[in-house]
Amino acid sequence: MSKMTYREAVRAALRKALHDDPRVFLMGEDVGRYGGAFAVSLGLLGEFGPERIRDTPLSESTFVGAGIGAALGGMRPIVEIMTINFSLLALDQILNNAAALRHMSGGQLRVPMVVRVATGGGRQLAAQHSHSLEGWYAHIPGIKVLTPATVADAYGMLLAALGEPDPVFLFEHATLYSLEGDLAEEAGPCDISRGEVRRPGRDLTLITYGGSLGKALLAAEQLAAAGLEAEVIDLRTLRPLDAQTIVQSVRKTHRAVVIDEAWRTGSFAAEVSAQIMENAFDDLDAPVARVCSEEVPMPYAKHLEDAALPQVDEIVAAARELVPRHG
Amino acid sequence: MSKMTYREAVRAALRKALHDDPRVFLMGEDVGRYGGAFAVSLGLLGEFGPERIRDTPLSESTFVGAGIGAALGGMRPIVEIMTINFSLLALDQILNNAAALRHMSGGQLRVPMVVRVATGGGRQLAAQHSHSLEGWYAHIPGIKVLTPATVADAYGMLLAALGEPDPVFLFEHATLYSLEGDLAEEAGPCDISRGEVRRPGRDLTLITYGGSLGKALLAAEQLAAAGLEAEVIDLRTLRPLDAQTIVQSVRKTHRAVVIDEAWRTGSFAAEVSAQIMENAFDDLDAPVARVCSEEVPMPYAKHLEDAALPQVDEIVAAARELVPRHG
Amino acid sequence: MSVTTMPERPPVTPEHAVFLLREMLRIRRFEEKAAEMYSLGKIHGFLHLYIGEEATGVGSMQAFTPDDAIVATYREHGHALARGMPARVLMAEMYGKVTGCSHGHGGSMHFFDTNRRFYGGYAIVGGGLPIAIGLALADQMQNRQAITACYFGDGAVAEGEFHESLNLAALWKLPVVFLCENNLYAMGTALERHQAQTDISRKAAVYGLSASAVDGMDVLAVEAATREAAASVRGGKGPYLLELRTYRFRAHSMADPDLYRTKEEIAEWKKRDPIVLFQNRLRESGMLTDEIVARIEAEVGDEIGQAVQFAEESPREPVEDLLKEVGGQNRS
Amino acid sequence: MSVTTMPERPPVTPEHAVFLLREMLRIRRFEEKAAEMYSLGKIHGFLHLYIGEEATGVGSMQAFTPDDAIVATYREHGHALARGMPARVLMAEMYGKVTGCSHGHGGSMHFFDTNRRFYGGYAIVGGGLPIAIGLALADQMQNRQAITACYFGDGAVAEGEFHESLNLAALWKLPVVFLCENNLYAMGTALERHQAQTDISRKAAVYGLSASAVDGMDVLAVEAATREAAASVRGGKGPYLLELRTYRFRAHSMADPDLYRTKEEIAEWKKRDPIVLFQNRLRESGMLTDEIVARIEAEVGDEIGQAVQFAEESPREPVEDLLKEVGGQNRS
Ligand SMILES: Cc1ncc(C[n+]2csc(CCOP(=O)(O)OP(=O)(O)O)c2C)c(N)n1
Ligand SMILES: Cc1ncc(C[n+]2csc(CCOP(=O)(O)OP(=O)(O)O)c2C)c(N)n1
Ligand SMILES: [Mg+2]
Ligand SMILES: [Mg+2]
Repeated sequence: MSKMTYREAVRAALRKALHDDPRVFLMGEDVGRYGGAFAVSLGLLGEFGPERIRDTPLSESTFVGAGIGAALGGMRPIVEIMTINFSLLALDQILNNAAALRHMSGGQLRVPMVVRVATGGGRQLAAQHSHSLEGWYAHIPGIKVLTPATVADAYGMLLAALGEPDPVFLFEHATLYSLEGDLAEEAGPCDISRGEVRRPGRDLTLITYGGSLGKALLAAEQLAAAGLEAEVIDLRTLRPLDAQTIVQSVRKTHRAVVIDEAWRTGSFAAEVSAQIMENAFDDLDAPVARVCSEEVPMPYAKHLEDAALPQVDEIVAAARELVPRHG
Repeated sequence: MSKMTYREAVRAALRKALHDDPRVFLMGEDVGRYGGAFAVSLGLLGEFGPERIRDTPLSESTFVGAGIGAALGGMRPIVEIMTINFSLLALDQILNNAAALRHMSGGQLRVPMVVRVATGGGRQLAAQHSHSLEGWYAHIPGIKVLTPATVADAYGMLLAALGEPDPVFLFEHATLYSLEGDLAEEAGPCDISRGEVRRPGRDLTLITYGGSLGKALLAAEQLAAAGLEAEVIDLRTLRPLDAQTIVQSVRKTHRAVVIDEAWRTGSFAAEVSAQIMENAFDDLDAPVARVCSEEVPMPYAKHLEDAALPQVDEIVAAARELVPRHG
Repeated sequence: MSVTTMPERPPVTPEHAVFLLREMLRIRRFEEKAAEMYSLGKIHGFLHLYIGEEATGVGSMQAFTPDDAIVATYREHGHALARGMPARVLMAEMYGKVTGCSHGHGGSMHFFDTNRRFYGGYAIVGGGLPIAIGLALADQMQNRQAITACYFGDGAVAEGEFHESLNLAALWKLPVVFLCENNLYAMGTALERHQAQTDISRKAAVYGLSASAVDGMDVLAVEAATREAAASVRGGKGPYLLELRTYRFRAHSMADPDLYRTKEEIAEWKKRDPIVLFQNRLRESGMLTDEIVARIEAEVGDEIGQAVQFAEESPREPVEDLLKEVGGQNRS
Repeated sequence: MSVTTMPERPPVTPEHAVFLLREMLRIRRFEEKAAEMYSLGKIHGFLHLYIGEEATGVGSMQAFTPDDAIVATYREHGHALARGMPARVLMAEMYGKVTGCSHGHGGSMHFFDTNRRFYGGYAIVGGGLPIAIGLALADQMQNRQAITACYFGDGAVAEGEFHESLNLAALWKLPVVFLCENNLYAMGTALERHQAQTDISRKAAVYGLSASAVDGMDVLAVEAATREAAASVRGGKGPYLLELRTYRFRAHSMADPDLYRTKEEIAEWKKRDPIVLFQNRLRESGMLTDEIVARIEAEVGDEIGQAVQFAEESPREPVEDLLKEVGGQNRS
């Protein structure tokens, strides 16, 4: 076991991948000399050189497309899109090429590309720099969408992603980079096919992922103090979604709150709610609730941003509202 | 009343808007000399000249951004994005500027821009030309999202959109352009704040929009033949969603099927399902079902495309599966 | 139409001349048949014909080896045939059959053949350029000698990806030949209404790329110019932009009523039909006789007849396989 | 650094000279204060300082009338001040107060002021260019004489929107002055590592635009060059690309450890501090005395002190108003 930050865990995984496989390279804006906008790749340029740690011009569509082409050509590119806010500029390449090529070519082409993207709000970066759009990516057939929420997953998911034959997107919530946690010495690629119960409970289920996991765990603590035992599920992988873990929990608790930093309408939380409806309707004692962001371009001022984002007390309130019904 | 096609209705509304308001102009790829990829604007160049019917180069991000700027500058641009498949190239301008500017500027800026986009599959155009992504747009605070499904709405919604002070997106399903219908002589802008019951019923509710409305109505006919009276709701406006019309119907029928041409996971149908969960849980006698597209990049071959898209018989089957439970 | 570079008309052996003619005829006849089958309802979706542009695809393709990679657009029947893909797998693809080169998943716009490094078939205008960049990068990083040929139209030049891709290719000295098939129209929009500056090959200068333009109706000139471009790239001089000046004789697609061009303009260009021009030249030089033409036509006719028969008789992919080739699923 | 165009050093009145100096000092002192307040935790989010680049914003802004429209980037404190926005509404904005120019919704990156036709404040690199195109189009279609000034950095030149926007502006002869503030870095990426061809003003040629480059450390040269560019645009000669060659003295943002530049390089550029250069020149020509400098500094200090006090004392927007200015809601 060693203690490290989420940032260091991603860097350690990058380093291991670059070391173990000559086909792996990292490409993106400021991943080299600058060391990455979040200092994730700091030092890697010196270690692996500019061939494998490639600074690109500001041209998201083209360097993501180049990642696709490089994957087709036998490389194992790790493309960093600095933040999800800029990823829209590359979305055409992602949807129409990365995700589609395998099927569209009758199975001839495979695109083993890994894309790392910082996501989320909460840092007072205002309307153009605070998006949580990973739910959109989870809509796209042909790719996997991972949302590491712990130090161990930051490491293990990146390595697992590199073992996949098709494109994998990792959304790293920017507020997590300084999170500390443990990484086992023998850690390697982890299972990316399953959600995980991060805290067991019996009275209701809190379902979330990524940057909101911490809030959900805090809410669970507060609920516990009030005598309500919340089970907390970290979805981990949004696509393909592990509905089984969710359903198992809801079968037990009969109540669920989904927490998602995306705007409420059309959030991934809606998908989770719909799947519970479809797979566990008869087990529900109350309607599944959602705690999401308010439907507003993210404001800069702290008090407004706080009001816009899901907060621990809202999760607690939503949970308490569910339970009295049959409590 | 006059009979006309959906295409002609859109054209008539364009003509009226261009005639009535000198600030209105149409801009997009091939809207002029070519007459529009779907012949919607055929003839308008001759009538209104190249200043107001503007062919643009292939540069989606820039001509949509130019529409935003023109709206800021006092014009009333109607921007045509030839199809939703190309709209991803402009999505950054849409999300980060069109939708955000008003709030981000503290209310100083308004963007009265109308964007028309052809959407949907069903014409054997394969993976890059068959998307149904309007659900993504419905996720974006700051804009309205309309999905005219009838000749009257094709006309009235465009005119209503031009009366709005903020950006409005109209998604026109490409298979509808040749649909025939009636338009009242005195037709003008229509109400865009409400969904509409297109067929009353008591046993269950079929909820849909745009290109799938026809399928839902056909399914309702088949169900009626089998003794089940389905109410059919046309959502009309995806954002802001008229939950009330949905809830009212479900209170009556206690069962619902949502039909949406989007891929199932993360579809707008999930949002509808979640809202029913939240607002009518106690009225439900069965879980809300979804009939969506299969999660595959759209295949070209007819039998595969048919298998991928929602079909009337699937709607019928989903409906019948719901009712026996309490039937 | 001014052409800035016209390499000396190169010497050509009779065998090669006949080969080039046959290749162009294969495309012409294949597409005439495709159009016919479209009218008969055997082929659906979009069908973009290359008729009139055969010299650009056939001439240029001679410069690329089997190790090189090819990236094309939705108007790629000609490139696929010139790359050596059999007519039958293309016809079957357009019929939506499992024997098609993309199992019927792609149709006319999405031909693929990894064995021939034919990487498709992109229908989002400009979308193939970044892919080509990446393929070239992979070759470069793996120290392979291969280069990448990236075909696109004049309309793509307006898209941001053109700019981004040329910059990146030049910056990283990637082995790419950018081949712009300038047929003077992007759908119904004439070049001078979509480009502020219509001389496409001159755009290379801002990226520090080598560039030239060639008469795309002259198959030998195209071949020579492309060989020069490819040699420059193979020689390590960085990417190259080659503008092939041509014209499509048919409408943009089967759905296009072609209202934006005059009959006269089209007729004028048809006088420069690349197949007719080349046949005449070969006849003049004595390399071609009526017998040879008849033989080629017969052989080509056979190939295409067999392609249709193959397509007709081929099975469709079973619906049960619908999700088989979708990426990102959990493996069990 | 070679500068391709250097207009004759224009004559300047003492009043105007002092005005320019004061404007540059306002920016410098405002930003020094902002940085201080950032360290004190009064300002959050991203803060991109313009220090070192004051001559480009101040010099160029002189060429634009109140009727003209301005589009800028996230590094827009200087442009906002030079456009005449009071320091206090900017400081209040960065404090997140409702008295801020954007009600505290935008922060440092999103200043707006419609009364001054200051259209912001765009934080997606390249994203402001299409907006500028549209503003100019609106002016053109409404037969207004106004022109649009569009500021962006060297990094934006690599983005597709740069290419698309220049093409469209040139094609439609839109009244836009594109002002590229080339500070040689896009975050940590040096110009020569993001542009295959580093002479930005030369890129205009592909679009048939007029263009020039100017020493961005010389406020009078910038003013003269921008007046020339603006006059060309006003004269109906179509859009113009002006490259302003400058350097930022501080890191990209407060979060940037600035590891990618050498201390020597920064020190070398600081010798060309636009404020010091201009002060020295004015002193040499007898237009400036220590008393005048002291007076300006005092006045500027007052303005900024008051701005901070205003920001400190201003109220925040009530949380109840969170959704008030969100577009697309149903009106009741
Ligand atoms: C991004 C994008 N926008 C619009 C279209 C619709 N479209 C298909 S082909 C075409 C014209 C392309 O012209 P060009 O690049 O010159 O190629 P050509 O068809 O002449 O071979 C257009 C506008 C598209 N496929 N992709
Ligand atoms: C599309 C996009 N990609 C990446 C970023 C992150 N980013 C912010 S500023 C910047 C550098 C921009 O450099 P330049 O245009 O030269 O402006 P400068 O900061 O030097 O004034 C980058 C990469 C962004 N904001 N937008
Ligand atoms: Mg063309
Ligand atoms: Mg810069």
